[in-house]
Amino acid sequence: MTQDFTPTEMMTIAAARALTNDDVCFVGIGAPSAACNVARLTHAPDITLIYESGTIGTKPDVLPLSIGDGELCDTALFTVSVPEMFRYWLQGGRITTGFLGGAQIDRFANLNTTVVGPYDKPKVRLPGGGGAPEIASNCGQIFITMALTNRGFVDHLDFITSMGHGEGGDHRARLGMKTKGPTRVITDLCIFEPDPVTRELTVVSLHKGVTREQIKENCGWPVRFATETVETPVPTETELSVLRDINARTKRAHEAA
Amino acid sequence: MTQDFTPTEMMTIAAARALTNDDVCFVGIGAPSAACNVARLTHAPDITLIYESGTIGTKPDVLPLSIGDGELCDTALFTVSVPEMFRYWLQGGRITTGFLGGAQIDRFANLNTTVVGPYDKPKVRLPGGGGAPEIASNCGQIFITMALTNRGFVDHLDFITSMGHGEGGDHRARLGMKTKGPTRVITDLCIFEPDPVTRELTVVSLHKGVTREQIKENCGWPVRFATETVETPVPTETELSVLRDINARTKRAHEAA
Amino acid sequence: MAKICTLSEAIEENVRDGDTLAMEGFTHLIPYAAGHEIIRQNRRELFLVRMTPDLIYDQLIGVGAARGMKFSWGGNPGVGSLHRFRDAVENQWPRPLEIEEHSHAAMANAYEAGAANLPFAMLRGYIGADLAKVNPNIKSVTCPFTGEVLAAVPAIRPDVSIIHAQRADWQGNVLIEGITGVQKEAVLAASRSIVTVEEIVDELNPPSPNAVVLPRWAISAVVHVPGGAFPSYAHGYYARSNAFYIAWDKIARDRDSFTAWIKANVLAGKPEDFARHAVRRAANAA
Amino acid sequence: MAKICTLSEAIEENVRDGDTLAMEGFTHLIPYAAGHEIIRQNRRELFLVRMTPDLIYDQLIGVGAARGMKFSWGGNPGVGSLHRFRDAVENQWPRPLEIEEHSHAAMANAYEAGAANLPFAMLRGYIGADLAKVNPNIKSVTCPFTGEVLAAVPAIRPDVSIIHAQRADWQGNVLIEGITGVQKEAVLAASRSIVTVEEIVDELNPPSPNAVVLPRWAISAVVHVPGGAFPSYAHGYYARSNAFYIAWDKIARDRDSFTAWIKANVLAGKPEDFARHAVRRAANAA
Repeated sequence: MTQDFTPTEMMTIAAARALTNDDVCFVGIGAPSAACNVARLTHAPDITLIYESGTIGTKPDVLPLSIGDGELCDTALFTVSVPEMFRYWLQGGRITTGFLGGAQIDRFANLNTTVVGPYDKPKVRLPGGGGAPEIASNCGQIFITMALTNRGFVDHLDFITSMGHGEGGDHRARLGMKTKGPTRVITDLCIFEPDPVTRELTVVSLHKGVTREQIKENCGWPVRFATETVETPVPTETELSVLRDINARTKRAHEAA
Repeated sequence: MTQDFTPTEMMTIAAARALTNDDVCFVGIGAPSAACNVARLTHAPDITLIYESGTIGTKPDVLPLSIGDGELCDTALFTVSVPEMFRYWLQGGRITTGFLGGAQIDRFANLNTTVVGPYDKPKVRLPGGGGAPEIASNCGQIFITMALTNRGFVDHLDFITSMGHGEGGDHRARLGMKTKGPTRVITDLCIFEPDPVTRELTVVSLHKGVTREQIKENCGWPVRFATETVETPVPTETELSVLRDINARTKRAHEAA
Repeated sequence: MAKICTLSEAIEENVRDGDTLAMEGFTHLIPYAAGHEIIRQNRRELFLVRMTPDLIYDQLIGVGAARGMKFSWGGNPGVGSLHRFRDAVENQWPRPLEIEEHSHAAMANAYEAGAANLPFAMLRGYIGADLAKVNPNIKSVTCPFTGEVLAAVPAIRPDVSIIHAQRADWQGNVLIEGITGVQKEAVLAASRSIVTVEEIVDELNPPSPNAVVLPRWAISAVVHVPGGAFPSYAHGYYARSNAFYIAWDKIARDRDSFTAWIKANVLAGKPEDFARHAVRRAANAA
Repeated sequence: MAKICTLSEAIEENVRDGDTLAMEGFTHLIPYAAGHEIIRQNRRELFLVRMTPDLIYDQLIGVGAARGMKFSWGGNPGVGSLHRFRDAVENQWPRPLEIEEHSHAAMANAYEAGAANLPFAMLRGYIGADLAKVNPNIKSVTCPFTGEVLAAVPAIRPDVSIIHAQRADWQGNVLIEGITGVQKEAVLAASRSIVTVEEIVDELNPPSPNAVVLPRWAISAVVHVPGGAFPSYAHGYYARSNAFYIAWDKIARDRDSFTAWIKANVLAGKPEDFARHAVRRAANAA
């Protein structure tokens, strides 16, 4: 028995499902944070969530607004300094999965969160990379969540903030990276995975009720579909209620203080 | 009113007097540890004592046998990891005074605690440098305490474990060091200081009752005396009783466990 | 040796026009009261260093105190843009802002190298990332054993660093708890340093021998400014005002409303104004 | 993911002939019980890594388990020589021992670099010191910004690291308190790791959010061995037996008395023998 759900809810829940109990997950803010905590509160209770502020094994009751909210430290197994986080834990190769979002993505899952327009004379100055450049190269694999829009899924990035599969093919390996890079891009309409050879993002799963036309219209490059695509299983009642509960608790908390 | 005292007591107390309230002192084991704690318990109660085990601002009631005895941590302001100790605190340039001893010393206050004989086929294999090489270069200044003997004060070192004034003169500066290096060598018979130009160790103070002949006999190189030498003030009653008390407490503690 | 003094004295004595200034606190313990005092004392030509400029540097940039900034993530966390930062970069208002942009990993390593008195930091970083193309301060170093090439960035060595912490004792020793970010490194990397604290106590009483402590001889000035991290937070004292972070978006979006806010809340304010935020409550209280 | 098991199983599964083995603990928390188990299981051709070999490696060297050792200070702290180490270096008894000697600073940095997954460590070190002349693993690296030359040493990356800690929870998360040395770095730098602990508890309850913790997914095996650090100590549990350190001088000075001691106390012993040292008392009790 399934309820109605929004595309954003589908995106978050599909992302949550990609995580397992054994994952040690470097969590970004926004959709990744919701997905990771839904995973923790449903099928992956033993997942280890790490935020770049230094909090390791955190179990927030409400989603943080920033990556350094007090809730993250209060519920963590322990908290380390930021240099230690980036040196021993991320660069140290201890993170299985990094979760990223971005303002723009290209077909090889490179991300831009730095500038629209030229770097020296930007049309829009975005916040910048933060942890992303090294999350992208040092985590075992990368999941990306972003709503599928023409503005976000673009044919050409003005700036590569963090490298996904670069120019495609074996580009990562050629640069000496031993990690997998982006293995899944979860949107509000569908799920992409990189083609095993070209590494171009390819639609492998369409969310319920979404058409190929809708996906094509919302993607800034001529989108490819896998030979066989499936329909993303709709959210279960448990998944939906866990997600809605944590969102409601979060809203109350952030508006109060 | 002064009591009798041993040469070793005179050495320890003379070393203690060289320290001030504002010093942040990197303490070695043995005579340095006794001297630093006598300073703390007499004229320099606010001195900061640091042991390379990571204990900062420690105030031991008994002298440690090792540089990592529990007493050091229990009485410290805080305790850091050993990498942090060597990176942020020693290399960071935060230590005003380092205290070293050694098996052998030469006229330029270079120390050997590594081998007697060739390195690859040693006659005597000594413990090695430990923290000394970087203590010698990174502390603001170095004090050395050693009993004056022919075996210890030698004409030629088989191995330079930690550099004092190297070949003398401006050798430290030529190697890029900005710290002062050894500024005082305190023995059981006298106190040496480096000549301002040549940096050769020169006797500046003789302990009470010690003759120049005695010093010459116990030094392995043709020893120089400063143009004007003084007599080291004898230990005060307070100094002696503080030193004897801590030694007695220490003896009881180490034999018990 | 730490001098315990007023915020006005501490800024007067330690922050100079033209300084390279690092005010750190990774979301937690951001020294807002000190930032306001710098604005009141009208420091100019500062080169700002901070991983996440946050509202504190949005304010310093908006009043024109900064000639440049080194940073790694310039947004309003969880909310959106730093509008004063964007206005400076996109429209040079109120003046141009020279930027030196890094990744978090590089900034964290650069602070760490500064604390360790090394001239540069190395990391497995910037691989395939365009920042290396636009920032000449991203170079490389080759491992003398394996031949591997690593990214290299200059160590951060501020003229002065400012942080906020939970408490100090009367000698000036400081305890930091919770998310400690790069605060310890920022202080140890700097020539001078100021720590504002929630409390000054007789005995520091760290909860563990391995607590994060800065000794008095590593600090220039300690200042008692309860609430001084608001709208950021102090673990064990008061929670982050997420509501203020959300409200800032509207305040800072417009030049006039920003200027009016600065006039009313900073120029007409004083350090004691922060005390009302220092109500002791669980840091996770809503 | 940490497996909670017996010491015998942990050594059997994680320590192999020929391994590069780091057993750390800077005076404090030295994993003696694990060292004895390695001797009982007759591991050979080990390359030992440890800043201060201490009695634990004097024992492994004396039984001939080691082909080589990397270290920075090889004495009996406060007492004098490590006689088995000296006998191996001076007289090749019971077999030659290849040594790679560093300073403490270099070793500490090399562990740190290993934990950070860097191929080498750099430091302001070895200036004017002869070790750089006799150890080919001391090289240099040049700062790409300032041209300054720094010492460089290879990162330490053991096949297996073993440490002792105060306590673990039943998931295998570990808390270390007091003098933490390079233990955390040794574990994070290694491919496999074993932690022996005084207690296994339901809730780890670190005393501070910033306590020194190793999470279960960074450890291969956790073993309950109360007293397992004797004659070293466990802060909060039992004090260092300085008397035993003094007594060791006589035991180890002579090959026969050493061999007899190993036979009686190690080969005929078992991990449970250490429990009698684990009497809970203040760590500074005499």
